[in-house]
Amino acid sequence: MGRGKRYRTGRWAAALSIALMGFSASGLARSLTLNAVQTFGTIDPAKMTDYTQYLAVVNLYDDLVYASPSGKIIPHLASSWTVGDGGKAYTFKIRPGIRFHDGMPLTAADVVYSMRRLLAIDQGPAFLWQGVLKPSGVTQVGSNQVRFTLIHPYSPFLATLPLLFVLNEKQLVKHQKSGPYGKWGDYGQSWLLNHDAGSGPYTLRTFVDGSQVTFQRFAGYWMGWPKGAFNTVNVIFTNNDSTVLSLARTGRLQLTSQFQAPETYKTLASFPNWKVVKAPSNTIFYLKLNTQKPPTDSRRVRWAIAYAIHYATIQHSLYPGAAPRGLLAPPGSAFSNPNIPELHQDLAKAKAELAKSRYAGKKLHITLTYVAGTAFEQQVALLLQSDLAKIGIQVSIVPAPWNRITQLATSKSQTPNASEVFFGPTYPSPNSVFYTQYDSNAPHTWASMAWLHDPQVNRLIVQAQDASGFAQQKAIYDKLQAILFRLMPDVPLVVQTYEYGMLKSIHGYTYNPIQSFDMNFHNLYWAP
Amino acid sequence: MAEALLELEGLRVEFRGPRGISRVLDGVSLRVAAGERVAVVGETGCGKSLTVLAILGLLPQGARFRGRLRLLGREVPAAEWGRSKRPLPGVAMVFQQPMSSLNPVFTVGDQLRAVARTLPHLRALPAPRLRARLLEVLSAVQLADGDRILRSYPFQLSGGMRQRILIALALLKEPKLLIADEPGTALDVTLQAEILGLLDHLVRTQQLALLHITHNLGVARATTDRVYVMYAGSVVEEAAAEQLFSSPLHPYTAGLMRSVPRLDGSGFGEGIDGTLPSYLEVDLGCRFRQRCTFRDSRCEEKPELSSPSPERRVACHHWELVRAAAALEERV
Amino acid sequence: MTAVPTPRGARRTGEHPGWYRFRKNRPALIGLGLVLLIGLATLLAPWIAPYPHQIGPFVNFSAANQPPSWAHLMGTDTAGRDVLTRVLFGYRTSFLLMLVVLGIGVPLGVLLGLAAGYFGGWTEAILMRLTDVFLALPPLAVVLAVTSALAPSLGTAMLALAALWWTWYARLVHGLVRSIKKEDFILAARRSGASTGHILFREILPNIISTIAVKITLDAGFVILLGAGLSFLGLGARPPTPDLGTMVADGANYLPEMWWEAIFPGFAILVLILGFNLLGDGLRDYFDVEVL
Amino acid sequence: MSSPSDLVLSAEGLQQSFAVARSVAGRTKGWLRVLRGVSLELARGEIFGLAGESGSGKSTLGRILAGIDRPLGGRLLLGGRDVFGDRLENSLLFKRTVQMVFQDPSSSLNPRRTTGQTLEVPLQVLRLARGQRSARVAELLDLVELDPRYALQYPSTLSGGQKQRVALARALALNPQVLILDEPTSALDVSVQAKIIKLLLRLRSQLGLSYVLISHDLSLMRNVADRTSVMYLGRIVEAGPTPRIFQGPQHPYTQMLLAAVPTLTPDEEALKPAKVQPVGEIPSPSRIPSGCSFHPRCPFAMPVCSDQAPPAVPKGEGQFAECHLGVPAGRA
Amino acid sequence: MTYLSYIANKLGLALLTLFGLSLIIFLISHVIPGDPARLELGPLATQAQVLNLRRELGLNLPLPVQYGNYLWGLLHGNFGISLVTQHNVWHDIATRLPATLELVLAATLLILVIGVPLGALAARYQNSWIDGLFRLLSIGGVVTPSFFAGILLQIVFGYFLNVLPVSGEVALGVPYSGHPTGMPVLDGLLRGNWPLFLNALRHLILPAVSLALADLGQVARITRASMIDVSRKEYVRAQRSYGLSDASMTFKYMLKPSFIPSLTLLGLAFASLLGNAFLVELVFSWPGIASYAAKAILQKDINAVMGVVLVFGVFFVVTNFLVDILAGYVNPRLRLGTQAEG
Repeated sequence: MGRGKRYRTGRWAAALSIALMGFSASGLARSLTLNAVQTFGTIDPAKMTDYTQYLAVVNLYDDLVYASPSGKIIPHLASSWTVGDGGKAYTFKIRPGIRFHDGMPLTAADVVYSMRRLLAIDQGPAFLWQGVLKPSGVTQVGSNQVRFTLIHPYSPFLATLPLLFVLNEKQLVKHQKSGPYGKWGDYGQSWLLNHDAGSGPYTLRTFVDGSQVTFQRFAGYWMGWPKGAFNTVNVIFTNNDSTVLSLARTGRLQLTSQFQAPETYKTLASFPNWKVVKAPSNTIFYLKLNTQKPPTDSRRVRWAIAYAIHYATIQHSLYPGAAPRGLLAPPGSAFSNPNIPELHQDLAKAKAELAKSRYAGKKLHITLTYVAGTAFEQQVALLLQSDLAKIGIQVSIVPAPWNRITQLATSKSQTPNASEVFFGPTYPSPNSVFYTQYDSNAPHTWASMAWLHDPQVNRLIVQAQDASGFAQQKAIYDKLQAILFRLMPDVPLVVQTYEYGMLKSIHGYTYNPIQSFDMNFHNLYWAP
Repeated sequence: MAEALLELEGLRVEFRGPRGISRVLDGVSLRVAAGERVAVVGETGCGKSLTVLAILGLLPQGARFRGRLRLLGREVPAAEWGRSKRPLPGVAMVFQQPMSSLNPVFTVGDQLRAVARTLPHLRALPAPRLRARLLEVLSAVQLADGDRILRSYPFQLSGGMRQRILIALALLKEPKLLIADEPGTALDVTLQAEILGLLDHLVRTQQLALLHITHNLGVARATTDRVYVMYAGSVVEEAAAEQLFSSPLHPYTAGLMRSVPRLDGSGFGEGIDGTLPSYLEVDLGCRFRQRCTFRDSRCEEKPELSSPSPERRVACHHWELVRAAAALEERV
Repeated sequence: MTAVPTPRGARRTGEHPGWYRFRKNRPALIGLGLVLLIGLATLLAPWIAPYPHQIGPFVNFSAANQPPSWAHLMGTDTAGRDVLTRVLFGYRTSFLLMLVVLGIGVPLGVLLGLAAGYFGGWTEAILMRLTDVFLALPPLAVVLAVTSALAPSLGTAMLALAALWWTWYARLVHGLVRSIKKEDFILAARRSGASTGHILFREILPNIISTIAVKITLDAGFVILLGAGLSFLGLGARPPTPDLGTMVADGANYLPEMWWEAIFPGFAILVLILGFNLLGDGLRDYFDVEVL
Repeated sequence: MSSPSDLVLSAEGLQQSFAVARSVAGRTKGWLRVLRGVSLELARGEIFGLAGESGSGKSTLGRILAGIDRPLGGRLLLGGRDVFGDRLENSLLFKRTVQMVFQDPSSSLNPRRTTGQTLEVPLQVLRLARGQRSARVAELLDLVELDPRYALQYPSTLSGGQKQRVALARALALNPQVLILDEPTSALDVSVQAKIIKLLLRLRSQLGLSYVLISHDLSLMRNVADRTSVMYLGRIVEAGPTPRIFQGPQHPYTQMLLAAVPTLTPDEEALKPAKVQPVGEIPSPSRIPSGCSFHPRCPFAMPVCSDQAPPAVPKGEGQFAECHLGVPAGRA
Repeated sequence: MTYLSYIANKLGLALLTLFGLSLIIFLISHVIPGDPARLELGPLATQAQVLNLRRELGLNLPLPVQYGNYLWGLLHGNFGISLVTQHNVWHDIATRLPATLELVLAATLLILVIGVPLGALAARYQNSWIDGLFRLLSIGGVVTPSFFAGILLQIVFGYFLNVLPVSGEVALGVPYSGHPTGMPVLDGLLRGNWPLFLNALRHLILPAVSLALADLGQVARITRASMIDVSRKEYVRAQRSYGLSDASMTFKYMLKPSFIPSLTLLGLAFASLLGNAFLVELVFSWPGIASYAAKAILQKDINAVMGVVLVFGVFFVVTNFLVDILAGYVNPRLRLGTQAEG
């Protein structure tokens, strides 16, 4: 069947089906439907861990400070702040006149409550402040100020604060049930399973188990609203590209997730009223190599792997994006070391490295995991398998669900030789990249699947945390990057480019370096 | 001879199977006069049941048949019997297995009414009158407590009651000819005797003709006026009951009668050697000859039905010899 | 005077009547043909597949997603591999699954079923309750649970399926044995002094073997079907080993544009199952046995 | 009565019941009382006839006599030993003394085993060498008048009569003294039945066997059995030498049975009791009538019959009947 | 045996089966070497946090104690907390079950309404072209993997013809509250909300057909086979000879006795219906319990897995219990109790 004919029938039938379903064109204009590839596990700011959870929270709540597209920390609920006591005391002034969704005013007490709650529940982003901040260090100063007194100076602290969202204390106290937190009961956790207690741009309208979620515009939002803002936003769940295409084609979807297959974006771009918006991110797609497990415990084997990979295929066809330089993205970032080169395939060098390694002449076999069901990760795995076969390394591919990978990552012996993993800074500071991934004192998570244990690296990371001033930090990070490049614990494969398919009439998309903060619906508006 | 109610002429039935064509009925002719009681006897596999199935239009799929059927002097077209699955007017069947001939998941009343609704004279009756009619039929087959029986499922009734219901189902039609295939064979002798008595009573009081299929010579003798003996797909002998049982003319009939143990303790004969020939083999001679003590070269040619006396027929080249041998035996 | 009778049914020259009956059953013949053809193609895959070298660690992204052509009769997949080649080798995975599952499940089930049916008592009670419980579990769900519990691989899936499968045979054989052990010939054999082993394996087993054979043939298709479902859910063979269910799952992402990537492997599964089903139905008619 | 040395098998007061309904908890709520105290004695070389309708318990009795089922009460004695009490029913000794021939030869032969294989099973028990076994198989086939070639045939290629001969050969393989024959010919045509009966009679004199012949066919019984017992609802209600039973039946049930027998000649007709007409059906063994269990069907029933079970009344020459009619006044 | 004791008997067996079921499910779920605590806390949590939570969840107790706790919880309607959604599993299941139920019921309806008469018709016209066509269709249904059937239907009706929706339960533009039954088709009907009803119905068609196909073919085949079997029975020959019409023979007097084996099969088919629901729900993004379960299994959400498989098992056992009762009703011998025959 020819393409033209198919689309003709398609259009005719679409018109019919819309008529049958009683869709009104005007109803579509002010509501937005997008797809997500996983459901909302939780919408509690003290528990959020993944991109959908961040997406919900950033729309339902406001954070103390916000990050600009370049990663600069800018005022939000806090109108200004001061740092004192040798970098240990941070005092924030809360903007007046902000109201929660239930109409109550947002005060400094709510901020104190929110941070203490977060630390007490000790899940989600709480790890950021472990060993840095105790609940007792969170105090109200005067009527409209909050002070955080750190255990020791910690330069990335400000950069971590966009992850502190403010909850409505009175509302939660009203709805709290008994629990392990004394007078705070369960800190309102059970109520927050399907309610919100925020001041953010959107309120929760329907939340059926995280699988049917509708957000409703909060008319009294303190930042006001642009013309053409969306009244309701529906999030539907599918990771099936053909479903996404079908929904888009029939006008039932206006915005896609950033996780569609390259083929899907190509097809979407060919639709007359659709566009594909791209934004380079600071997230890198790595091949993480377990430096504690043979044979990837050999630096030369790791380099052999790094030389064997055909990066161009990945960066141009499998997962289009920029070539990374070293381990800190994006290349244009202020802290990036300009002397570190891009990696290219060089089989001769790869074989040479292998020959010099202590495993020379042996039959090498490594395991490789990737997130099951992710089409391009599978293709990358196949590519790696075929590339490494060329230098005599046999690869067995083990697709695993993401949760399985995170679990394997907590044990040195269970972590596979190689894992395909995305990592982006959780907060806009190089510390987020280096400490989380390469400091052997950091909690062992999927981010640190390299299991790097290098005293020099550890030392430099701490030095940078304590350092004050850009130049000093920059010098330390340059050195760190050079060392890490030589050690090659992770092979950076490609810098992720966010890609969203959306209707041409949707505007206002703004990149943000933190998780899914770019999906703050407040930025989006409709303009035909 | 009385007016012929049913006339079957030259019925041939064939099946095509993996090893070739088997001709299971080879020119069977039967005649039943009004009010007459006729038996067809023969052993397993002789084709007596198939003959009845053909008349009733119940031949199995894959059967091919040829022959003429006249009912009440009217020629029945081939499309209306054999495999037509449509019942012939005026003919009703009493089935032989009281345990399996009633639908197990419907009540007796249900099944009687289903049949009544197919009959022109009952179809239009209003429910209460139909019910009265059903009770009447049940009492005709000597079933008291008709109300309870109408409400009962077959498994709730005894074998004798079920056999009576099968007769009632046939009687509903108010037939002229009742065809009974081994009635009571599955029952005990005392019950069988009762059922045969009932049939006899019905035939006499309602002026029915009866075509009785049985393998039991004694039953045939007790209930009928005239008997056809079948062997290997053909009628080999036909006679009035008394004549047949006092002097059989076909060696098969004679051998069969000698095989039956007698109540007087006079012992019994040798039986008949051998087995039924295969229907697959094309045989131009007498089909009984391999088992026959009288066989000679003439038997290589198929014997036609000959008439030693009016109303009597036998298909044997040696019937006179058989009669003489029997007479000799009698004298000894 | 008694002539020695010719035994009836002595072998005649010409066709065996059993084969004649089977031959008349055209669907069964088609089924047999399909199974033999696919089995042969699977065995000969390294020689008849157009690109056998693409089975190992091979990618060619420049040739990815090509529609069917003379060079690639079923097109190529997202990694540029020939779909026809992968389908042919994918059948190996299906056959392996079937052989392992039935190879373990059937003998086990038959033995337990024989024991339960013949001895009755506690053996029977426990075994039959157990099969009831197993029957209440959707096999797909259980296998999914077990495999993801142990290791999401084909091997675990096979073992889990085999661990479920014996129950069906135990149940079937149990029923058959229960009815057959009441037959007079079993009684007669016992009265003539036959041992239990003799009765189980010489008297009973030959009488139920045809039913078991029919069940196996029908099950072969069913096991492959379930296996395809499992690999569709992501519990298939590890890449790059070709697996038909996985191919459908991967290809389904690119519907309808790159239809060949899901449709051909899907039909490949379908045709093989069809073959086993037609054959099984034919055998069922042929042996005239009842199998659910 | 036979002298003790002639006695091969005897039974005393055999009782058998089967549970019919169970409650959820597995408790039995109803019983079928199939045998209610049956005693008999079988002498060497004797044919002991057991007559009765279905449901009378005669087959159950046969299975107990053959050691297949254990009775709930009573004893089976073999050479002075209590078979079930001493757990002898599965011993080689018992199997070499008593064997059984079943009613339906089609189901008593394994369709998947050849005649030879079937016959070899008992021979293996005797630990005969392979060569001896095949010789013995040929011998057994010869004994039942079958060609040795049949050893290679499967049952499906045999006729009913041939199958029953094979079953008989199997029963004879262990050289037993007693055969329990459960309706051995009722699945066969009369012409074949005669041959089988002749064979059985020949074997008895040739091998000195004793038979327990179970049959519902009184005409057969009359011609074969030395002694005849008539069973009704689990009891022997009349027994005696065969000629006496048939010429002077004392029990109304025996008379009713005789009256129901279909016959071929007027001579036989004359032997049937004229006073008793067959009526009613045998009740279920789960609801056995009180007193004399036959009283609901008995044309001579008296008030006492529904109250008291009648004693066995001797009628001379070893004949007795359980009936109040024959009880001298004052004893009831 | 009376009908009542027949039912009681079946009920006893069903309860016994359920007990065994709970044991097996528990054992399977506890050989899972995954760590639910890690899962709950998210990928960046520390080991200390994980150990704490393990203690809280009782995962460090001996297995028999854990089973006891589990059974005790079940009896109190407590299936535990889903580690992924943080809800009580029972709540998760209850909100998703209606969608699956809707799908399964629709499939069952299709099987009954199409499969049984189709089988009857095929038996009636045995060996004719109708029969041939039927056999082709039913074997096609049996041999097509349900997920593949779903994909094919999506392509044909969703993409090429574009006449039916290919994912979800109701379109987004259609307001739906999930009340009172949680099944939009039924709710639309009950409330007279025709746009909702029509919309949900259109969404239901493709998944229900994909799900029904296999068992529809199977039930049709069994019905055909048992009809043919019944047609050879003496009583059918008898009833035919009385002149009962073809239609009443086919659809009444033969169908009812042959319905009993089909009914039993239908009960058994429930296991495969529920199993195939896994695949079909994934293909059609159906918001039901099976896709929840598939996800839970992959994420080693122990409580959720146990809950779902148990609910499926209970579902199956209850259905078969009902089937048994229905079979008892259809079969008067079971309903009225057998009389002891001699």
